[in-house]
Amino acid sequence: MATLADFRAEKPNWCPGCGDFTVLAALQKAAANIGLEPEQMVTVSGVGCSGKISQYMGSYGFHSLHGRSIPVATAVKLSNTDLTVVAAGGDGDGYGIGIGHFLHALRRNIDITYIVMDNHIYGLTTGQTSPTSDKGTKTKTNPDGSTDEPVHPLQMAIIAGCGYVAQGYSGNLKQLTELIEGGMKHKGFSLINIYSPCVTFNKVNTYDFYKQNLVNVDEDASYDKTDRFAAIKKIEECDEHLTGLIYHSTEKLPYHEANSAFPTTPVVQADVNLSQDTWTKLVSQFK
Amino acid sequence: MATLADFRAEKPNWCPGCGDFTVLAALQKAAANIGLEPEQMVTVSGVGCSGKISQYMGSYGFHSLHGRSIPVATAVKLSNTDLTVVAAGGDGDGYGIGIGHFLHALRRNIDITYIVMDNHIYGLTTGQTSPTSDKGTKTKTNPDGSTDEPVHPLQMAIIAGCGYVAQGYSGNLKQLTELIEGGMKHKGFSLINIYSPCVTFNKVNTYDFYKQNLVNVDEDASYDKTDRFAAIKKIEECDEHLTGLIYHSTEKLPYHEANSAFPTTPVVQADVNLSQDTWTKLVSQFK
Amino acid sequence: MSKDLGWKVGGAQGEGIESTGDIFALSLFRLGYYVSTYRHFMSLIKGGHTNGKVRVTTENKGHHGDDLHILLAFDQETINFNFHELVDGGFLIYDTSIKDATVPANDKVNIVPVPLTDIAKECGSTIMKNMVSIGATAAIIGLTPDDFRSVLTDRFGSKGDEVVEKNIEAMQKGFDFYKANFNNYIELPARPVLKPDRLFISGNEATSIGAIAGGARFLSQYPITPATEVMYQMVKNFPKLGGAVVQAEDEIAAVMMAIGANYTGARALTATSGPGFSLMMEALGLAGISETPLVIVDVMRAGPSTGLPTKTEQSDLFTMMYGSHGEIPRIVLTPRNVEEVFYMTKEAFNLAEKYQCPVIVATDLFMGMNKWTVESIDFDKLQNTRGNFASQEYLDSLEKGEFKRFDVSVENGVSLRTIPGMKNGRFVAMGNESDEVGVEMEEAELRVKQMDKRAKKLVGFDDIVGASYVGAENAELLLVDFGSTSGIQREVYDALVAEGVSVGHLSLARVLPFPTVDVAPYINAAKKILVTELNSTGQLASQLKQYVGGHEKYESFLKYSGDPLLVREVLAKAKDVAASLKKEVTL
Amino acid sequence: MSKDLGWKVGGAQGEGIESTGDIFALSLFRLGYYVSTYRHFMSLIKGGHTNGKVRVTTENKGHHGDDLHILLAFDQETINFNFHELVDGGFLIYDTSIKDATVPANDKVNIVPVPLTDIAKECGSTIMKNMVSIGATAAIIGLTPDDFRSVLTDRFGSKGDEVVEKNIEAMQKGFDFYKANFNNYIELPARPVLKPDRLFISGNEATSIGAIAGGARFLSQYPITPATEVMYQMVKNFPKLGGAVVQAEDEIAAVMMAIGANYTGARALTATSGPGFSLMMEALGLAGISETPLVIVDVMRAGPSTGLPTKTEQSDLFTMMYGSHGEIPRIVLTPRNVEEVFYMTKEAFNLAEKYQCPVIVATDLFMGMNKWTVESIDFDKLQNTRGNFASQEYLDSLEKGEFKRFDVSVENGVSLRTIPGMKNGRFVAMGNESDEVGVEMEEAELRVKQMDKRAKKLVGFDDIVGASYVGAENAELLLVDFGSTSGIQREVYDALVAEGVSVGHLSLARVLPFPTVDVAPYINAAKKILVTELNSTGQLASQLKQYVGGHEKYESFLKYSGDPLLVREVLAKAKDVAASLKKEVTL
Ligand SMILES: Cc1ncc(C[n+]2csc(CCOP(=O)(O)OP(=O)(O)O)c2C)c(N)n1
Ligand SMILES: Cc1ncc(C[n+]2csc(CCOP(=O)(O)OP(=O)(O)O)c2C)c(N)n1
Ligand code: SF4
Ligand code: SF4
Ligand SMILES: [Mg+2]
Ligand SMILES: [Mg+2]
Repeated sequence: MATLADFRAEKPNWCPGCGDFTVLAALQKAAANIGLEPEQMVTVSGVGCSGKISQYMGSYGFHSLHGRSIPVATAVKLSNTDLTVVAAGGDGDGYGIGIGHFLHALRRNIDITYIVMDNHIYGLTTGQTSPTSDKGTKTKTNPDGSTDEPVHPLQMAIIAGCGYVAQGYSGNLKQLTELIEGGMKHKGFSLINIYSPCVTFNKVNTYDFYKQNLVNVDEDASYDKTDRFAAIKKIEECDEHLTGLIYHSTEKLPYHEANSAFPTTPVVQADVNLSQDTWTKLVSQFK
Repeated sequence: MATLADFRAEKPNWCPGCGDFTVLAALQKAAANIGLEPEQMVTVSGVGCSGKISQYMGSYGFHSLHGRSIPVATAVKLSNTDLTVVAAGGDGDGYGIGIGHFLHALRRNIDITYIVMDNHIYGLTTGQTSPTSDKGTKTKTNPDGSTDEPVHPLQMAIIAGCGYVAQGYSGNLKQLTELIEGGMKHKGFSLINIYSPCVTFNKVNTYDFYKQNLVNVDEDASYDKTDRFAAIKKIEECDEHLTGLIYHSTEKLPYHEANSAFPTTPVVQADVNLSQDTWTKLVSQFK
Repeated sequence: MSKDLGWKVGGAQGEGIESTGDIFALSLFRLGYYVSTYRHFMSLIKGGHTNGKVRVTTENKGHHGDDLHILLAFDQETINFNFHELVDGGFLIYDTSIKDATVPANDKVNIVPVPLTDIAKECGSTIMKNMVSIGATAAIIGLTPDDFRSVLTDRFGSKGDEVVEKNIEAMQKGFDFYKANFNNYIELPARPVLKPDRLFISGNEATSIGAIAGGARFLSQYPITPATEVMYQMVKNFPKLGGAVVQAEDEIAAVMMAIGANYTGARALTATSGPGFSLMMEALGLAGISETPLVIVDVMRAGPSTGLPTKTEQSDLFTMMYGSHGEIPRIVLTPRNVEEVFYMTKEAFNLAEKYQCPVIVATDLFMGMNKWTVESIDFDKLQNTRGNFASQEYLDSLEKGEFKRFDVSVENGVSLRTIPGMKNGRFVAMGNESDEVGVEMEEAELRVKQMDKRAKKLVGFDDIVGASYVGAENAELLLVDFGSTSGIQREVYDALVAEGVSVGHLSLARVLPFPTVDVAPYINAAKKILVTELNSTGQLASQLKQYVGGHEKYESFLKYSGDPLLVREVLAKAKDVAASLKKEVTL
Repeated sequence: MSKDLGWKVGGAQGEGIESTGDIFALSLFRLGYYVSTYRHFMSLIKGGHTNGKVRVTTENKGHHGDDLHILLAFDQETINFNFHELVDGGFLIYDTSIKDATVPANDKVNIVPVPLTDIAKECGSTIMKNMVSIGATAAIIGLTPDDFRSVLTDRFGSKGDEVVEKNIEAMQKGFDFYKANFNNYIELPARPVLKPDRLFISGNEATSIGAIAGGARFLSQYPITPATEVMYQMVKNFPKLGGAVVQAEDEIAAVMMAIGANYTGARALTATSGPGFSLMMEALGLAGISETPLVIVDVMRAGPSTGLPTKTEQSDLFTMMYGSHGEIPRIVLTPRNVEEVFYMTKEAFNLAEKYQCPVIVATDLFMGMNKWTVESIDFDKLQNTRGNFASQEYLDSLEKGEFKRFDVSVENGVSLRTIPGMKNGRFVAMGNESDEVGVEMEEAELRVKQMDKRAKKLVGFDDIVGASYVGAENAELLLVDFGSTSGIQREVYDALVAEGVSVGHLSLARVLPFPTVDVAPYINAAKKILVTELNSTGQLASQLKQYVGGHEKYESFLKYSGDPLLVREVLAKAKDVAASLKKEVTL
């Protein structure tokens, strides 16, 4: 069986202290914990500091385009349902330019785990306002403070029908690992939004800030993870500052199982050559 | 003052019975009712049967690209805040390819009215599954029935912070006109989703279907339009089959008022030439 | 006896015009004739004029023909729009229920008013007027309703024999009506023998079965006219083959999915038209730099922008060749008829894997949405090969992290590939420039090596014929084209040869890698070159200049009205050019 | 005495290298020198080697120079990476706190170890090492810390005089340390007189103020290296001018917003780099067919795909010229230095409104992210004109619905325009082909008229110089380039002239409409043509072949490592070509 070391690849070149280190560690641990072999897993990422994760994760990887990790991950999964597929990227990547793909994959309930390293900023392009930036955030593109309502990814995912909605924090590796493990095991689309501080460009949403503000619903025995409305309300109450598995439902089949026309054997295993018989049948419709 | 006739332009070539005729009529009436002059209004549309509305509406128009009406409408409004701006299109246009623009304009609270002619189908391309198609919908792209969760535009808009969320129906011109009027008057982004039957390609979501299934919250005195969670719940209870103004809040300023750096005079009125003094100051930073 | 038969049915959109044409065309195909079709339609759903032309010939043609012998009109607009196309001795059949029908004065045309709607009503339904009209046609051209039975059985058989019989009956009534009231006829040429291998198939259908034969088992597509039918075919056929179709949310997702599936080891494609193709530009570069196989089919329509969504054009050549920022190797194929659409689409998948790069197959609305006759497809030619995969044994012999997916030392630029699931074959595909094992890097030297590696792949490419030529060895006038205009150009060529013009016909089947060596000898030898293209800027001509030269020799015939070419208009231009040539010589 | 001074500071990203370079460069600019800079950096935030080169000259140059006289190294990597660039007699200043520093053996270079960090610590903070190092430099080149005071005051003055003094003090310490321990010097050439009009400005800054001077009051942009700074400038300057900036959610939205704003009557632009530009292809066609003015600035970086985001290239030429399906008129400008970036960006807005079409301004990372000296900009040349607007009186004279926004009868293809708010001027801008009043249509004849109308606009275009030439009248060797490589080519040219080569230099300032008439005489007259481009496929050369011909005469110098050109490498190639020419002649 593969060990943690098998999931290590390139040494990350994130800034020292960047929250993404913990995300990578959690992903590596989760993969090892659930007993994956590195070649059974594909990590697809977008572009951003966060997007570099596919290079550092010892699985197969695809460091794709800005905002486009989800369609690639979708196709990887649908082409080979034997694989465990993780899509990963930043808040700008996933909730800005890529929000359409995110929501549509969710609707289809593609069986992938989506990890968003949400630092409320565009890191790689050196610190512009992102779609999750708090109101009032001041950057070089918003010197007077942003007035945009931030995206509410957790509530939106629940509304859109996601069966596994979680939020983690780079300051809590253990919980984060568990959340990712849970997501990978969940049959269907799972979202793990992660407060992963950008120590270089975001001086507000810092480790300290989160230490003071986060509520852990995993530790709240009275919290019912299966109640959609309760979850939406809870998120609102906490002003989104909560961690844990926030909503969970195993009701829906993933896309490849729900669609009766979808092949039961992985697509990659289909023969690229046709038998004479299949060919004859195929062309008979044009005679 | 302009009359209804002033808002008429080309004769529509939609299929006889198409729900979009009523939407156009309602838009024309609403514009006349609130006392607009045709040149003070711009109708920006996407591509689809629905997208043709900009050609039939007697205002200035922009029949843009598939899925891209919202950014055009955004810019029209921000360039000339004296104008009344309506964006319009289909469910595929707005909630499929264009969903990202929709959500981001909503977050910014751009002061435009967005009208979606939601027929649960791709009309112009002759009947494929759309993002609002019901589960089980059979089309040539889904002969065994779609298994995707439809987009839930009303709930999503509320979550995303929209201050005016309404749903109309082509079978009720009067209510529809009122809803559109309300949307145009609302300061900020307003969404009016309209069940506008496609009589040619959608044999399920028909006038009959809606007649039987729609609940009108405008007629329900006990319904509180200002309670976000109640609204989200109500939508769920009705399986989205409701009409009326579902959520309303006037709390937020529209983008052009909220942003302190935003010019107070319409951008189009700014002088394209610089004074010597302005020029001197401008270049002084490069010396 | 007519050599060709040109037949057309027209009416309002949504009236069943399309199926009337289909029944007529397929029936004549089954009788042994070669059949080519062209459908005229508009970007609205109901109303608006539509018509379907069917050309019946004894040799295979790549064009629906200039001439019209029989026009079947369900409304006045059809008469107005098409009457002028009728040849002397042609027939106009029109429905007497057209209110105040007006027919242009032309005593060389047989005017055949038939109470199509009334007879149809007698048969139980006005939709039957289509059958009645086919019956009248059958009478004119010496066929019987029975000649249409097999097609009707296929169409309506599932609804019961009775339905079939009702349709036959309606046809018979139309047939009888004509016989009873008129007595002019057209004699069809003798039927060629119907070969069992022959197919009657549209370009889009050929794209689909070509892809299937090429091993495609994944299609991600977003609906767009005129490419949507590719998806329909896949939805229909993939389940039996273990393949999957995803209706994507937009074209960016569609192409990214196709890239993802190819990366995973499935043969995958996306199909689209201009607007969708423009949205795929960023992804195209990703496939290029990450060396991921990718097949994109662009069924061109009239641009720019939304343009004329139901009209044909060849104006995406430039963007197929040069779209996307930066530089990647790519293959752009321009099949010239439906048979080539099949073979090239099939081959595209082998090329994409062989060269690990994007392959674009350019078809168009003209070829894609119309049906044509294909003589035969040789099953024995359909075996596929999968390119340069690393073996598991080789991977097992490596240390962890040692596998060089982007090995620059490979001579032909094509390094070993792995797919997820292969032990020890890990790599990261990437939009950034990367080193040999797939780690992002910005070092000048390595960068140049990777660029050179990728560029090497297509040097000397000759897997697909670049161009073909017919004509005299040193023809003075050279006709040049690419893609779907080739068929009609052949007819122009034939006509010029018949007139004794020294002419050759050069037709390009691919534009990247540009087939310079294939075309240069002809370009250089010619005195005048007439390049015919369905676009306004002469895109192919500009490429011939760029790659070969001979600037002073070019003339262009450009059409960009959205309609397909006519033989006579190109011929007229060609004759002018030929005449100018003579003048030059005598000067 | 050195003619030029090449100075460079290097270290790890995030260490303040950039500001050290900026302070040095701006100070020398203020002393009256011409200054050109080049910053080397990587696509990560912290760590990774970065360096800033500053070239100090007495004439204005468009290149940061091959030669390095002083290298200031904060880490070992800087030494490894840059030492070889030092000329004989050059200086390496390095921080003695580099652990086990190793310096290549080269006794022609003055090795100057300075305890930069230690001295900085004495001054209160290790960040001060930057100032200390500048002080040491000042000592070598005969300046004093006081020469840097004005820049420091601008930078730190807002934090109090004390901070300025502390910095000066640190400089003085570095200065003193050098004087105390070393005694080799470089003499700077005499200072040119500092003209008050002179600007020290980056290409991106020039883009921004050019746009502002051109009347742009709306910018919609999505962040991307190396174009983001354009947005920063606008955010800074627009509020005073009544302009608005929107940070869009992606590049598709950005360009669609720019189109919407232009439609509404604001002058609007978007700026981006390759990946973003590729996403704008569909919208580009929309602007073309709807005849909406649009300005796009593409600050090119090394592609394809994500490529090398922090490196320079000229590889988007093809996609700027040919990207997007279908055919539209467009203008593509390729300014050759920062002054032209200013003027052409400004002019782009006048052209976009004059011709009602998209204008693309191509700059690149090299020019865009580095600072250059501009001699002066003439305020009196900055008046703008707004193109062909309908007057309200004219509109009032029309019946409702009579206004023909897309009137095909206009001779030059440019019909009258209205904007929302103008009574009776209603029209619908559209991606579909439309009739003259802006109603969607698919009729062949009208379609052709609209296409021809649009194509007419740019026929005979000569608003912007196409190319400029220096050299002998019938120079045998012709150097050709476009855009930012022009500056360095001039130095190559000068060197060749000095060696007696019969040479000319032709530099293109626009590529669409292609300046055939401007370049053809030189192309035709030359015996050999050396086209220098920062791309791998010779994009400009291919266009010269296409538009002009002379295929047998071309040679290319292509660089695509991501680094800018060096004079010596182009010169070497040019000499080879010149030599081959001689051989040919003597044969
Ligand atoms: C099409 C395109 N547009 C813009 C960019 C530039 N870009 C790179 S990363 C990035 C945003 C990064 O923000 P986020 O996704 O939050 O990731 P982070 O760096 O914060 O982890 C942008 C705009 C790009 N690579 N591609
Ligand atoms: C980029 C692009 N892709 C695809 C199309 C083709 N297309 C035109 S309309 C349409 C969908 C229409 O559906 P909807 O938005 O629901 O409008 P409706 O026709 O139902 O009113 C599509 C896919 C296009 N015009 N542009
Ligand atoms: S810039 Fe921010 S997000 Fe990027 S690596 Fe540094 S700390 Fe992490
Ligand atoms: S196809 Fe449907 S949506 Fe389109 S015009 Fe006809 S009825 Fe309306
Ligand atoms: Mg981020
Ligand atoms: Mg629809």
